[in-house]
Amino acid sequence: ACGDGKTGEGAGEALTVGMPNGPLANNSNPFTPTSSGNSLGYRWLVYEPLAQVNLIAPGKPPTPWLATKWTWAPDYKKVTLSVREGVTWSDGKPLTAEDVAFTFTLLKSTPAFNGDAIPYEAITVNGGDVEVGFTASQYINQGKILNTFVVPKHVWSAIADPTTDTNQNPVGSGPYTLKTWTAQVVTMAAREDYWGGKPAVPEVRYTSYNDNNAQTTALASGACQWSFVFMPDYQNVFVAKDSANHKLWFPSGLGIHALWLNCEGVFKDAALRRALSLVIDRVAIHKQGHAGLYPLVDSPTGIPLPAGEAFISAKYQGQKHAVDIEKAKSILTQAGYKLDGEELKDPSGKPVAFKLVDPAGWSDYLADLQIIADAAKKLGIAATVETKTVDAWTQALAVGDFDATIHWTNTGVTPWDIYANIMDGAQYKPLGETATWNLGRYRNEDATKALADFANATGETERKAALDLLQDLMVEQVPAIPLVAGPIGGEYSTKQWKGWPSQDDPYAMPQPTQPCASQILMKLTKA
Amino acid sequence: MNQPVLEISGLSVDYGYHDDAVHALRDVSLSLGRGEVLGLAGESGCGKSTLAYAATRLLPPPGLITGGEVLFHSRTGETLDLLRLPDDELRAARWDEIAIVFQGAMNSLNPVRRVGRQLTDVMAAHRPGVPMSVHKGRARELLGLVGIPADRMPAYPHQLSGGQRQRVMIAMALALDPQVVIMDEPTTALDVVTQRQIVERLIALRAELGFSVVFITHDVSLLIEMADRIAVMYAGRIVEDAPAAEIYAEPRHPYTRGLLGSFPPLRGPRRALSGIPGAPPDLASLPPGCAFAPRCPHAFARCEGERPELSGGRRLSACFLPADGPVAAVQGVAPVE
Amino acid sequence: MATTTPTALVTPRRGFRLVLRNRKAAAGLIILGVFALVAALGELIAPYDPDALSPALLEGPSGAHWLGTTNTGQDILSQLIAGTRGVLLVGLLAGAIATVLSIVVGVTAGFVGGAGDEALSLLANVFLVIPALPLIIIVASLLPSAGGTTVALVIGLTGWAWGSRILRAQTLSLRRRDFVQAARANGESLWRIVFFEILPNLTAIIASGFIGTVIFAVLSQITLAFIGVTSVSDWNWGTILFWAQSNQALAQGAWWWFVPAGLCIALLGTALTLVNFGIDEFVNPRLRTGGNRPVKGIRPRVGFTPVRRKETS
Amino acid sequence: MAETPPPPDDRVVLSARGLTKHFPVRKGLRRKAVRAVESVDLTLRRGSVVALVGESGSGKSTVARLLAMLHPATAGEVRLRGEPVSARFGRRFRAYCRQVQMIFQDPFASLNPVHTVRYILTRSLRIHHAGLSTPELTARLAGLLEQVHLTPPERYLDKFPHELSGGQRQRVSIARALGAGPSVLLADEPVSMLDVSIRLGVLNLLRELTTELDLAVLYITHDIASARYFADTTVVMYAGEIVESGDSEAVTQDPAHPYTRLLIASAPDPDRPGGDREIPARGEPPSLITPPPGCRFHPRCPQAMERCRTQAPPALPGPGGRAVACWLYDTEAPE
Amino acid sequence: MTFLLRRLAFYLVTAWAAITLNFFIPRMLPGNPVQSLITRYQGQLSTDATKALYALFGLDEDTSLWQQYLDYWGRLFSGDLGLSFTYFPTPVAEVIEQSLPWTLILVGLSTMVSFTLGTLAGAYLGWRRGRWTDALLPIGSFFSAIPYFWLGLIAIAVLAVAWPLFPSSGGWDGAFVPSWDADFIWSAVYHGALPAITIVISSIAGWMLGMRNMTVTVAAEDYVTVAHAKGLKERTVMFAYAARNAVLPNVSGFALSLGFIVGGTLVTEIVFSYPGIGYILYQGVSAKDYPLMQGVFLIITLSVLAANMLADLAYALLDPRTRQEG
Ligand SMILES: Nc1ncnc2c1ncn2[C@@H]1O[C@H](COP(=O)(O)OP(=O)(O)OP(=O)(O)O)[C@@H](O)[C@H]1O
Ligand SMILES: Nc1ncnc2c1ncn2[C@@H]1O[C@H](COP(=O)(O)OP(=O)(O)OP(=O)(O)O)[C@@H](O)[C@H]1O
Ligand SMILES: [Mg+2]
Ligand SMILES: [Mg+2]
Repeated sequence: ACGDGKTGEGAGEALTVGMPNGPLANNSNPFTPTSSGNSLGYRWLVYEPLAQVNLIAPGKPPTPWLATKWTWAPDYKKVTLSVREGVTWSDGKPLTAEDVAFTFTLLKSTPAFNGDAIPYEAITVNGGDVEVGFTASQYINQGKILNTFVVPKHVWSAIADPTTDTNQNPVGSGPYTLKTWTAQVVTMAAREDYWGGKPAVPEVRYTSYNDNNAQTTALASGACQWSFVFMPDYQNVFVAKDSANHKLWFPSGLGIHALWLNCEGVFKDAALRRALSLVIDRVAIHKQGHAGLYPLVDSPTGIPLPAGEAFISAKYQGQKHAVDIEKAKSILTQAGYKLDGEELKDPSGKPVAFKLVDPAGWSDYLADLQIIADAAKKLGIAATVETKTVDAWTQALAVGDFDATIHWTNTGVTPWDIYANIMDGAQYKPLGETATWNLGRYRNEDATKALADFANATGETERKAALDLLQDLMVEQVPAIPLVAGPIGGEYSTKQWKGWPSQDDPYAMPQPTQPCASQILMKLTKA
Repeated sequence: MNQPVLEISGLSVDYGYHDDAVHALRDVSLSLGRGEVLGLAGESGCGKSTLAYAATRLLPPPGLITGGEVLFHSRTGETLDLLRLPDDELRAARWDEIAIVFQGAMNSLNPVRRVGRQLTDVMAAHRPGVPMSVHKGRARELLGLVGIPADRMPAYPHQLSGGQRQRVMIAMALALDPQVVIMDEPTTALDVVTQRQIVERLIALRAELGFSVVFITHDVSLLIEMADRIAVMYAGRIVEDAPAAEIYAEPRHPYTRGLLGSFPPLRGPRRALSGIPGAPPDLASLPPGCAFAPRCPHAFARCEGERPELSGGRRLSACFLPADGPVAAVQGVAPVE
Repeated sequence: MATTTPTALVTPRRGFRLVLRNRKAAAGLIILGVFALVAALGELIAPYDPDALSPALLEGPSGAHWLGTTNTGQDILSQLIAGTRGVLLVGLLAGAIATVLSIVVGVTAGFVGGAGDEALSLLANVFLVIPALPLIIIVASLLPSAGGTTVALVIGLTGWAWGSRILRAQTLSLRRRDFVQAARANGESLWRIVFFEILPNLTAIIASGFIGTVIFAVLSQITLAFIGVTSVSDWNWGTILFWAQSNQALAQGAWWWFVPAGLCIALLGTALTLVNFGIDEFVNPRLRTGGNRPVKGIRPRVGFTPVRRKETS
Repeated sequence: MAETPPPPDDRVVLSARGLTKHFPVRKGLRRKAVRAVESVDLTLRRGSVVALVGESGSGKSTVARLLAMLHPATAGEVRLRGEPVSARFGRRFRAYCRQVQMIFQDPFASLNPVHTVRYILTRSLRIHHAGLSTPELTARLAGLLEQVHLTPPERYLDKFPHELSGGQRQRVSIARALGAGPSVLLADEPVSMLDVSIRLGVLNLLRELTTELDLAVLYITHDIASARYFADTTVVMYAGEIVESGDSEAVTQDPAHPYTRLLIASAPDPDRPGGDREIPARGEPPSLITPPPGCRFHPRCPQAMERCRTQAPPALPGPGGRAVACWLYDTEAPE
Repeated sequence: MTFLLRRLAFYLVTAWAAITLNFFIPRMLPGNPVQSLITRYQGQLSTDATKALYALFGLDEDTSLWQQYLDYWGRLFSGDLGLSFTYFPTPVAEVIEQSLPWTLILVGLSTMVSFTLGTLAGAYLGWRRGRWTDALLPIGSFFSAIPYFWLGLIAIAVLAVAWPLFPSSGGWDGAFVPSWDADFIWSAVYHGALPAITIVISSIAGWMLGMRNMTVTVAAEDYVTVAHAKGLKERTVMFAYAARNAVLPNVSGFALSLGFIVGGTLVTEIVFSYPGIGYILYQGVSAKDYPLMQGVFLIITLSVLAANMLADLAYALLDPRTRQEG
């Protein structure tokens, strides 16, 4: 484990960051999602984004970082970035607009690196500014573009094939440099000449544990001081071990976990979907299924709060989902369903039954499914929980061969990602064909149009109108049942270092693998 | 031959520790004279091997000695009670005083140790302090004695033929110059040529070194040829004990007779073979009287109720028939044709 | 009269009684019987529905819940009882499949000899060489849903190689035995020789191999459930451990969630091992600890026969 | 045992010519062969017993197995009533089995311990007499057991081999062989494992069957004295070759070949004249992988001549109408 | 010699068959590395990345399976195991090189310790049959029937968390960089202690029971009785005669288990967060990382085969009967 009270060089000072990601390979290529730099998150201590986008407060403007200023064209097809001056790479060379332009060019020319599929067009340098053009409106992607990290041209232009380079001596502009890399611990040393000043934490160690248990044990014992890991009963397992210092904060961005319903199968009827939604206890799912770590989503619109505060339409402001079995029953009765003894029969007289499926081994989802099945029984619906292998499940979802399943949505800086993933007609594929999103096969012209409008609109009012419509559809049609939000959280200890983001000071996301890691480390001070 | 080296008296052995035990030996008494070759005959399963093992407490589980005494009189005049010796003294006495050649030489040698090692380790165990080179020299000498070239010392048992292995065992038995050598069917499974080679070598060595031999086999013709005295066993008891020539010429016990009448002679006139009717008894449940009675052509009422004791002075036999009564009458080594 | 009955060549009928007489085997069989009973009765004797949630969240053993509850309030004793059937069925099914395969491959290889033998031995060796657990994981993920039957199938299909090797060696030696030659000389057909002359003599080895495979299957099944490869919708002891582990029962101090299932597995394994002792001792009479009752004052020892003088003999 | 006149040739049932068996073995780098049986000629006639004697490993069992078609022969042929046989599998092999049955050396090993006597005998009857009705079968079973003096049959039918004594097992083996209704019986050391008393019973039984059923019997043994008693003809083998063959009484009482002499002299015999204890030859049996050139017995032969070292002797006519493979009986070449 | 050549040929064919299977089995798996990666991140990695990942892994071109198979052998002969997907673009060889030594040392040592102790204990128990020590048999079988992970987790809960005598995870103290200095080695030994102890506890009984039964069997052999009859010391009889022969069947089992070390340690490594190859393989499997799976399987296959050959050799050394003369 990290530091069992034994002292290596500067060990008492070091901050240990852990992730339950299993063994690693010596790979610090920031572009590949498979590198240890990405998996543990230490790439963010070396490579810095143009701006720090805070996904848990998308309404707030991003914090300028390597770009001091950015201006979007009204149609969001071009952005002009002013590159910060006085920034040097860790090898001493200055960071210039050339580097920024090189980075964008690299992304444009290397599809393997363009993970966000941004349609770059012309990239030009204009003194200290860089202009980046796009073929389509990037309103919904603006956060991703500003979050682009910058790599040094003089290093990367010399690399023959950046996609297969393991970049074992990363050169970046960030506050730390890679000191040693071992399979178990990656040690980062603070830079003296960092543009933001020397960070207070002299050394950061990244450790990878093989599973959540080991990670939790390390956090509880204090061997590890910052992590993002799922733990049951965090109060008991972690916080109580040192309640003065052991803290955790699990806010969310605009991404959720929802129960996807097959709208061309058992759940063709919106009434059934609505009724089911009404009997599912979101609090139980939040507390028992996700141990209170995945933030509760109780807005009927499915937009997590407070991240999505600004987007909620006036109609649903302050509304909360509540379990209402009676209402659910009356909806069903109105739609022609009948309770025959214990058994719910649909209007044609067939008993209503469905299978809830998720991959074996995904204990939180499976616990949720248990709760949902239990709730469905209250309506007289025979719901059973089934598990499949991950691959079989993925395949079944893609072709629509399921009744109901819990799955996630993408996270964006607007609720667009959530809604598009659930009900975008542009993504619709008939049953049997492979779909990427709209797994529930929800078809609604209005929704499709509203989603397109939101992405391409040039004015706030247009966007608002589109989003309001989407929320209405979500509440009335229930194409999927939002359950919890995707957390961007972290557990940390204030024993040695303070200044962590928290509910009271939500300046950044507390998850160590987010770009804001450097931002947080620059805020930490000795406790 | 007047002074015995080994005296067994009243030896009883069970297999099993409970009431259902097999009583393999019952009250067996036997003495072995110095320099004598005592043949022990009897059909398969009558307890010959059991006697040999029990005398040195080597019976494997579930063997249990339930009574009797085994006294060993050494040349120096001491007497050891083998069944009462503490373990380490018994260990010391084994092989030094009494050596055993077991039934089946194939299994008597450790298959993964060189023959030479197995010869020398027994010497090293009993004669500590003597340098190994001396032991090795002695081992070579011993192998020569039984007609195996000394260069076979480094061989493994499987590299030797059955006869050679048997001879290695005999050499090993003589390693410490013991006073008694017990040989349990050393030659079954060998062909007659090899068998004769071994037996003759043994007799010659006996004359040379002066040890006593207990020779166990059910091949009566072999015994008659080589033994001084023969004890015949039946169902865990000795039924006849007499000098070899006399037993052959004039068997007293009907069982001995049956035995002698069962093998065809190689030479001389052909004769009718009588054989022994019936099947061997079950040792776990013997009849109360003479164990041979059910198969005996001369059995009468007394035989069924009472067990005859071994008696008769120099020529012992356990039978109620008069010494030269009906047996002599049926003695029919009558030529055919 | 027969002082040397060749090993493994005792009639099955007498054999079964011998196995039963063995105290260890009897103890094993009793434990197995209890498990089998629990498996058969299952839901009937379970105090609760093992899936049912209740407000008693993560509570320790109490009168209402003898073995406590899970973090969703399910009754652990009920899960344990409901899980017994799955464990036994998978173990037996996998054991049966592996045993049949090992017989088919091992006996055929041993009996046909030559090129066929080489090919089948090769097959067995390949299966031995490929590590079992990862192979099971791969094969399990080949199938859409790894439920009990699937797992049994997979374990059975991958776990036969050892047994077949042992059976092959035995068959090779049996094939040369005189009674097989005698049956041939008597005019028996090949298949009759295999099924009626050779196989019955392998019964003890097959039985012992079967039990070995059942133990292996139970442990594999539980390990697979524990690492979350297989379906956790059917209850078995591995699933209980999976849920306990993913909810970090030990870290939460909920030992009642983790310990009983492990002990049940160990107990079942012990019972099976004990039965195997019985079979071993039956196959190899030398392993028998003479008789079934211990005897005071007699210490059976190789090399130093005990002497117990009775006054009358 | 009355002398029978020499049987006419139409009594020949089974004959072997030039029977040879080499077992391939690996030794060191090269493949070698154990030359277990080398060019053996043998004739079995109805109603007569041929004894095959010789030392351990001389190839006696191999000859029997070759005759029973249990091993493929390296060379030579086996003729059943003049017809060459080759089948080793299938229907034709079964037909051959009906004629030629073998009794294995070891009564403990040749009965499957898991089968009852009833099963063993029933199989033998069923294989060779298809379509027997149940009452017929029962009658036949009883008949077989009575034939081998296992009476009353009911007492033995449901016993397992381990519940029988060695002699009884041996008789079950014989009954099994007889169940096929053969005309040739190959008895491989049927008594070597048995006690003298049981031994006698088995041999008497065999003799009885030979005369009653007019069987041809090959009796393999180590016990030369029993060969004298039970066989009409005795054949002596040494190191895979036949060294002497002829009338039993003649071979045992007046051995011609030096090896036969050694054999007879070595056999234990209580009646042996006291002085006659000198054994004419010493030494170890030869290796069958690299057998000695010339006469295989020459390294141990007290009368070995120069010629014996290089030339293998053919079967030469010896005294009393015997065939002896020894140069001593070569009348042509002066020595 | 021909014997050796035949064995060699046999092993080569086995290796070919196993490696071929190793190639095809992973490819029969449904799903692909990209999908697995996306799924693994559960929303933290945007689905937009799918196309980029296909491009990154070079999976956007279509090559026939047969062509891939040929390429695989071609690369294998030039010692190239390809690039891992899970750790893209780290070469598989590097991933293996980094994890293999840990597994070898931890599991290798504990297997040896367990074998040695178990064998000695088994010999003793077999020798002392019929005494109170026989009571150890059911206890032993109980331990051998405990699921390993369960024992490991309880050990961690008790000996590393409740009563922190041992570290709960990792192969060494994170403060050190692996090197051959005393501190680091001590740290590695200290971290390896608990996993090693649990491995020994759960595997020792198997060796013990096997050896005990063999010893009992051998102790009744005639040559052991002869050794007693020769009046040799009890220790000599026990070791040089009984145990020496009884250990033979255990030897091939031991060699085989040495081969399984590489593959059989998955659970240990999961439970103790130990940096070994078993867990790497597990990750490879769940990530559909064909190159990595193949690489690890190759190592396992080769090591099991090597162990088997060693067993053949050891057997020939230990048992003169199998040695060929001339
Ligand atoms: N372990 C045992 N358990 C029960 N009975 C046994 C045991 N060992 C031997 N016996 C019985 O004890 C009797 C004597 O056996 P022993 O070996 O002494 O006979 P033997 O005269 O040497 O026979 P053989 O000539 O066949 O060697 C036999 O009837 C045998 O069945
Ligand atoms: N399957 C085999 N493979 C190799 N060699 C064999 C085989 N069977 C027999 N032999 C060898 O052939 C020779 C003759 O064996 P065979 O069994 O015929 O001898 P035998 O005369 O019957 O001996 P015994 O009297 O001991 O039964 C022996 O040297 C034996 O080792
Ligand atoms: Mg005996
Ligand atoms: Mg033979």
